[in-house]
Amino acid sequence: MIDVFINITLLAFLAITAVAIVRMTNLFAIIMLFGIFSFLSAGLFVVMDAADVAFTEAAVGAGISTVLMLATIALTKDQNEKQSASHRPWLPLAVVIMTGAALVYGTLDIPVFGDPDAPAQTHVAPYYLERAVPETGVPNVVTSVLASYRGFDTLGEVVVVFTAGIAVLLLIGGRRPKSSRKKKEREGNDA
Amino acid sequence: MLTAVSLAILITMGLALARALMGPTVYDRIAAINMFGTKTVLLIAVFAFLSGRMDLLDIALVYALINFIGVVAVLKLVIYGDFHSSGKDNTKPVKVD
Amino acid sequence: MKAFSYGVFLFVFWLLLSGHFEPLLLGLGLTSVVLTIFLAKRMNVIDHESYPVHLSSQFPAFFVYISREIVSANIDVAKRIMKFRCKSISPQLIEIPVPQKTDMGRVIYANAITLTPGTVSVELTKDKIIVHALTREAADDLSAGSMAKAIPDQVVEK
Amino acid sequence: MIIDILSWSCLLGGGLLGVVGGIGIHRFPDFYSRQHATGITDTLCAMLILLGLGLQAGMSFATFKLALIFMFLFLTSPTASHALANAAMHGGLKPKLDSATGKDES
Repeated sequence: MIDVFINITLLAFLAITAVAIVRMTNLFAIIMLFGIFSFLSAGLFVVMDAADVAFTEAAVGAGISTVLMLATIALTKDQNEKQSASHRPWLPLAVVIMTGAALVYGTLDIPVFGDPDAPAQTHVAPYYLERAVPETGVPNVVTSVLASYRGFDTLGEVVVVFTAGIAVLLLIGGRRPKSSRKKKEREGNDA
Repeated sequence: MLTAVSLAILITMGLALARALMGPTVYDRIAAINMFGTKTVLLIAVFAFLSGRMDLLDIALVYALINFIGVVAVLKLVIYGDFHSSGKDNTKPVKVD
Repeated sequence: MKAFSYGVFLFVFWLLLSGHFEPLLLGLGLTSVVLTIFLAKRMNVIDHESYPVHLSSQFPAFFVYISREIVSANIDVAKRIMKFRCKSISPQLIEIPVPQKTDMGRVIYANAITLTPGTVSVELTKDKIIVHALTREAADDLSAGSMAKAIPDQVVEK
Repeated sequence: MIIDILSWSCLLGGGLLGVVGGIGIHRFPDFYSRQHATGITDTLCAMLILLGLGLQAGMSFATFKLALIFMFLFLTSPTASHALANAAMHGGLKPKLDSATGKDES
């Protein structure tokens, strides 16, 4: 019972934060609120039993992306510049409402949350749940699927991310010594 | 009992969220977000006990760390304007009035 | 030597966090610990500041002291928040001396001041801390300097 | 039984302090005094809740993880608060001080 209540409250907070983000003009405050947004959505993932997604959301959403967005603001240096909208909001509003309606229509076909007869529950999931530990020896089933059963797929993803990282470094590189000093400093703070 | 505690934490989260939305200064917002993060950590810890899934505590742990790193990164940007400077070169000393 | 004890510490830490004892996972954990030590050694960050073993004997007493302070200060501030109608706070900005000799001691002192609600250290320099106190009583308590004596502070020979 | 009562009172006390701190950040007049209200929720509230949960769990890995969260909060929350107050001071935000004193107590 209480987890339903927590769900509803967190979703309400999420909606409030989203509206506030849309209405705000100060980029800095918006990034702060993005942090709250990530915390809330990860809390929702936890309540909905998706511990791994919550882990990723915590590390990427609340941690890395906040720092990256702040770094972008620091590099572009016009934090407080206000820009009036150069177009009328009606066309984007119509597009957004149509997309939202289509998505809501799509959810009608999705099985109920936690339904035991859902395809996700009956197709390959039982195989992984039964065999994962004896076959791979990895205690976390999701990790075993990602790193063992779908190892080549994950390898491909990692190669893509690595290539993107190299490309970014080549484009904006040349700041290595300074950034390593910053890292050392942060660890000094932590200790 | 755990239910009551999670309710109390939710109320506190709501109050902190209100402060983060109202401002008025950017520091108020950061303080409220730091508080919000701490409450999320506690909520996840309480929820782990509520549902009996102790592995959720790992997430609470990661959160406690990320919250701190995020706040320090934000403050570094607020004080120095970028992430590279390290010294007190562009700040003036504080005086007691 | 220090790196080795740090490694043992990290490995016990890893073991307690994971709770798995299969050989494969133990090996992976050991590898990550060794890698961490190697990187930390290369970055030259294993020193008396990041790994303060020399303070460990003083830490329990300090912990008991600071816990008691935190509890009493919390109750005080909570009472002041709940006092409706009358004005219950008298914010102060004061400057107090720092008797500690090491950087570590100074940082612990400033953190202890911040940890007890009612006082927040705003600026820390070599010989003084600027403190924002919620009430005049908290400011006076701090100026009396009883907390400064409880801080672990030990000079290490290099 | 005694442990149950103890942990329940810890949990309830922690939850109560959290709400009080939440009220505090709306009742206090300026940023610096609000910091003290945030301090309540970051220190004793969090510690009591974690302690109460730890008493529920007994000796286990869960208790170790709770202790670890406790340690992280214990180390990081004052650092974050100090950095925040320091940033606000350098940013030129003046605290509202009690005007009745007027004297310097250093």
